[in-house]
Amino acid sequence: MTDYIWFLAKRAALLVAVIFFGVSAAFFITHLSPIDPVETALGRISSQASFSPQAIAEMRQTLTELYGTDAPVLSQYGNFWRRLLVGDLGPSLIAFPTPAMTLVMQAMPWTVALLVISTLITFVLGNLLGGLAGYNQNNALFKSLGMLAISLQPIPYYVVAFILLILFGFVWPVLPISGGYAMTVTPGLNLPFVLSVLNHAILPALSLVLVGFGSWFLGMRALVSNIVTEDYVTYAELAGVRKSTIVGSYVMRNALIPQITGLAMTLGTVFSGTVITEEVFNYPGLGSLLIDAVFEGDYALVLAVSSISVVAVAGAIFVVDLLYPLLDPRIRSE
Amino acid sequence: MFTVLHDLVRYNIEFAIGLGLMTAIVIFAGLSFVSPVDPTMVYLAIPDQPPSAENWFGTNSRGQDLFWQLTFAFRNSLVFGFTVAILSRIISIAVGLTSGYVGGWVDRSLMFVNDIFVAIPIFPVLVLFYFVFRDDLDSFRLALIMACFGWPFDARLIRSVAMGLKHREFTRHAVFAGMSTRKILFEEHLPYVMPIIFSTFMNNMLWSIGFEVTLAVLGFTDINEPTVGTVLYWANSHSAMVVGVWWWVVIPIILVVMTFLGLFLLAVSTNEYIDPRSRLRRMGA
Amino acid sequence: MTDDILKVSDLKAYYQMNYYGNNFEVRAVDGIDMSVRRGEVYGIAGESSSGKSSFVKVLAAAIRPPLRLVSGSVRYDFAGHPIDLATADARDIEAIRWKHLSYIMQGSMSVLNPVRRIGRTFEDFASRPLNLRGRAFRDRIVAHLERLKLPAEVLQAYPHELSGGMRQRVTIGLATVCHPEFILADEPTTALDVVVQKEVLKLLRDIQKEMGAAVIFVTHDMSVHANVADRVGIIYAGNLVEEGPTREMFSAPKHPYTAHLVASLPRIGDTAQRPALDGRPPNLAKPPPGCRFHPRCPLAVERCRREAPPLETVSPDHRTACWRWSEVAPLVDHGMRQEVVR
Amino acid sequence: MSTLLDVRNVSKRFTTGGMMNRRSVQAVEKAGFAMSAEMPEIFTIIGESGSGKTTLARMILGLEEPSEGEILVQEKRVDGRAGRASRLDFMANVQPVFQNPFEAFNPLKRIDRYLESTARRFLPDPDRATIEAAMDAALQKVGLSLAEVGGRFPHEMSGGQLQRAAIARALIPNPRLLIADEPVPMVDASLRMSIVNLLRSLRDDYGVSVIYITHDLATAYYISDRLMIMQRGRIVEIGPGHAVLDTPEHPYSRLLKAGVLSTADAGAGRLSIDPDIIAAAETLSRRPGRLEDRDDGRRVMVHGSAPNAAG
Repeated sequence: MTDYIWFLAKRAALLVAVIFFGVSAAFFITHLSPIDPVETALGRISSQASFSPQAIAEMRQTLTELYGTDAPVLSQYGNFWRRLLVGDLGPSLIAFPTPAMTLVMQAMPWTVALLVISTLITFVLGNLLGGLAGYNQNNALFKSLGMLAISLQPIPYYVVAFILLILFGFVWPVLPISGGYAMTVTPGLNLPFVLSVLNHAILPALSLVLVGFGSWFLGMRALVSNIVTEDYVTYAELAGVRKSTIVGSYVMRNALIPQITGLAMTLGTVFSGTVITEEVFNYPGLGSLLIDAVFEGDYALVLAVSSISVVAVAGAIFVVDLLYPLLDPRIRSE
Repeated sequence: MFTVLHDLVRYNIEFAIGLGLMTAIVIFAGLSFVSPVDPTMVYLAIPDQPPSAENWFGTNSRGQDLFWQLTFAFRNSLVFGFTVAILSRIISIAVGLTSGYVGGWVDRSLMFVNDIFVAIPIFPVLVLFYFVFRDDLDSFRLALIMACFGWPFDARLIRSVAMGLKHREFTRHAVFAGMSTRKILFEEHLPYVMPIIFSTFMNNMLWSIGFEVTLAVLGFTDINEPTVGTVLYWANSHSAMVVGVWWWVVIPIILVVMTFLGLFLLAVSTNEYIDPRSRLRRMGA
Repeated sequence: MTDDILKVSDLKAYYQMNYYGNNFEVRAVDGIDMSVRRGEVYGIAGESSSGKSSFVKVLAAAIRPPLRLVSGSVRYDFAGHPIDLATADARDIEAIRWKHLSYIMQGSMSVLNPVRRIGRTFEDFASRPLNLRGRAFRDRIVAHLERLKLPAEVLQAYPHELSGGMRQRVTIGLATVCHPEFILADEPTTALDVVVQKEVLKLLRDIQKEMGAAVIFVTHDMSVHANVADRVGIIYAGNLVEEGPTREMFSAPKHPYTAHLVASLPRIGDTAQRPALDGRPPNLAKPPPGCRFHPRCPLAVERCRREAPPLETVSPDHRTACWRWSEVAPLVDHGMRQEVVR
Repeated sequence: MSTLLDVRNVSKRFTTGGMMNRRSVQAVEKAGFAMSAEMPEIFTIIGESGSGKTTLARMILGLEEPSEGEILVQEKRVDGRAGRASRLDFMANVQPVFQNPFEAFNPLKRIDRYLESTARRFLPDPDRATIEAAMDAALQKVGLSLAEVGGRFPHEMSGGQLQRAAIARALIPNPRLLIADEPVPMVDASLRMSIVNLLRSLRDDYGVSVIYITHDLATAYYISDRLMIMQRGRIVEIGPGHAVLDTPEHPYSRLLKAGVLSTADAGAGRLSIDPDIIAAAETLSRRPGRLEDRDDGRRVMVHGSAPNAAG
């Protein structure tokens, strides 16, 4: 038990370190940018109406205080952390004066839901079929599935999403290819809205599942075809242990341990994929928000989205890591 | 060397297909050196012409011949992927072998850094860099940045092999034969790490070209440099599919898929072949 | 029902290797004839890559590619369940596993599922053949463990939580809990320290006597055979080269290879120079013609290079495959002062 | 009389785990013995797994740093972290042979590579001819020749040849001391005697001292001049080989001897070990003790009588 606590402490230290370095990197990279948020904001505001030079000077004063850009970089950095901890990263430009954090929090559930659902489907499907394919290596059906996985695995997220867009947008337009829900429904807990959300989520989720499936399938197949030659599997087979028990509790169970580590290690990549997919399908998540923010030069929003992405991915990895010792009794006594 | 290639082509169908695909793509990219047109010039040809005997891959809405345009695009993308793969291999070999052989606190701190790099999502970071560099984010700078993120998985793999090798008896014999650490790492241990380097090289090229495509399509790179990504970017921005210039999108995607499949198959099959265990078995041990 | 529980005739099992066009056959088991009696411990000795492990795989019906049964028969005569592994189908083989025929595999660490508690493994292995479930099953297992001097708590443990000796006793427990008539034990004590090894061997021997099971006990270690086997068979390069009662094998070997194996065991209290055997076992992909031992044999003559000697009976229960067996003498005095008891 | 090797009160503790769940394992506890430079001998260290015999060997080779005490080779302190020149100096005197002959050489490289590297590094005047002469001479000592070994890969040779080639490699610098950590492949009886006999001839014909580490009492008896028995990191008995093994005094030594499978009564199936010896060896392993001299030259660990003396 103390070992589990020790394991927890180590992972928690890593979590803190990742958040610290990731968020700091985001801060300093954005500060390398030649864009001055105050001037950009001013330009945007003054383009909509004409102001007297005095009014502009006042606004500049207010905005400078708001963004804190007159302080030296290090004290800005300190302020940034202080404000991040209370969830305030200043106003966004896209929807001035809505705080950037509010926009992030609005977009977050869409991304999290898409990510969690597609990752779960991919992980379960890929590992289950990959495991069975590894165990039944001469089965024609699994062999052709393997070929499919090999051809799907290397294709980048963007290309798959794009192909789906072409297929369902132009060739066979049966599924919505843009947005998170139809314009005709009222957001809220009502059936038409929920159905619309699910309908709109199919293509983005499908593209994530298609890309992810291959690597889980191939990884699990390779693992299982190694594990079936392990002595404990051979021994159980020679003892006439039921086939379902062997496949489930001997083969898959042991192969799952490295796969869980793999899940933690790939979450960062999967998140990147989600972001890209969202842009293709114009899905109202963090990805679309980030890309809009970059195009608009929305300094605060870019920083908010990247910081929160780092925190969210690190947190998710932490959670997955915690599963690992529950699956592997050996780690508890190492 | 030739017998190895011959063996692989003859007895490993995956390698044969992968090699075939990649040879075709590399020859295609190589044609850019004899191209009669400058890829950066626009409106040199009649726009929106479907594939024909004159323009094999058709022309795009910017009045460029797609065939020659794509030869440049593939050359640039392959060079880009190659650069990222080389640079990140260097980092991962250095980190992996050192971490595994030296061990102790060196290993612990290197792996801590490694874990951090694994956990940081790369796409937002790349977007941040674009935010800073804007259109100055050319292939080479992008390659440098991607190389900084492309090593941690593979360093970990190399480390685990190096750790095993450290405790093999022949390593201790090598130490007592007076070999230097450098000689042990690069002459005794590197051959065992080669299969990993080879197969991850291909995978890394795949990964980096994929990311370049993604970033370029979104417009987050230097869009005036012809790459696979920027070709798709321009097609996208001219709504090629909507206006019916399908070849502008379909042909590059077919070529991209060929490249990716080729690299992937090469990675898988060389990995299996160079693995010291199967290599020993082939030697008849 | 005959006296023999296992009869192997002219058994050949080869590995079919194929590496990038480099095809060859490794003749791991190449014409073995032998039989095992009910209730006896038959020791099989041989060095690494002599083919003894492949032989055990065939006996355990554990033939997997690239290993392939080429010819011969493996007949078990279980009570009410005679079976020939060479011709039986998968269902027949499933029916005898563990109930009649059990197996102790080499390496106690790797044969137990690392993520499964020992208790669950016992359930997986024995619940069906014993036809017991729940409380009754548990009681039966606990009673059996007690006989192996293992506390009931091991059922809650994972394999890595047990010491090497305990793990080995667990595997012996797994192999014996269903009271099989035949147990194949492949190097069951090789990785253990000497004292623990001796204890485990005693346990195995005791439980075997109690159940009256026949055992094939495979190990390279002749001193183990000296202490557990009733009869010993020596395998060299895929052939059975000699078999006989344990005592005679040590005091009066009739094959030069056996004589050498016995001689290479030093003994406390004796520092007389021991001879060493030069050369190496043949490559089973291209075995030498004639007697496979002839390149290393001090007694080899022209005939040995041309003709393979048959296994011939030299005294009751004692067979050897050597043209010059009558000239084989023990290389060292092995401290056996008494007359050989027949 | 000068000493070749002096192990002075050496202890080794290993800490496992990280910062918070540190556990300490006493692998070697106050071990001490010496070997003379004038009289080559085979000194055997006997112990079961976990006895600390391999850790002790690793400390002598400088691969492990003692937690306490020091080890001197020819009056110079063994220090694994010393500079390269001083390590090479050490290696010229002390060379190892390890357990598995099939692992002794990198399977992807030619065997002579290791011999050549050793010769180039340790010979005073390494030109092509002297290197080859030295390689051949070392191989001749173990019953091989450069013609047999040169240009060959490990998989082309038998286990016995490989182990002999490994020993030949170790002999090239003309070391005074060879540390052989379980050099006898247990699986192959046919190799066992050839290696053990070779160690004997190195001592008798070439004046090389050998530390032979094993758990096999029978081969130890066969070749040892002196031996020591270790139990859980402690030396429980040390002295002339035949005296100790003929009449072991410490209960643990007696237990080890009782554990030897005798071939003298083959087929009789005598496998019982007196449970009293097992119990005695077990309880004493936890009690403090000190080594006492005996008339026949051995030293035996004696323990206090109070069972709870350890506190």
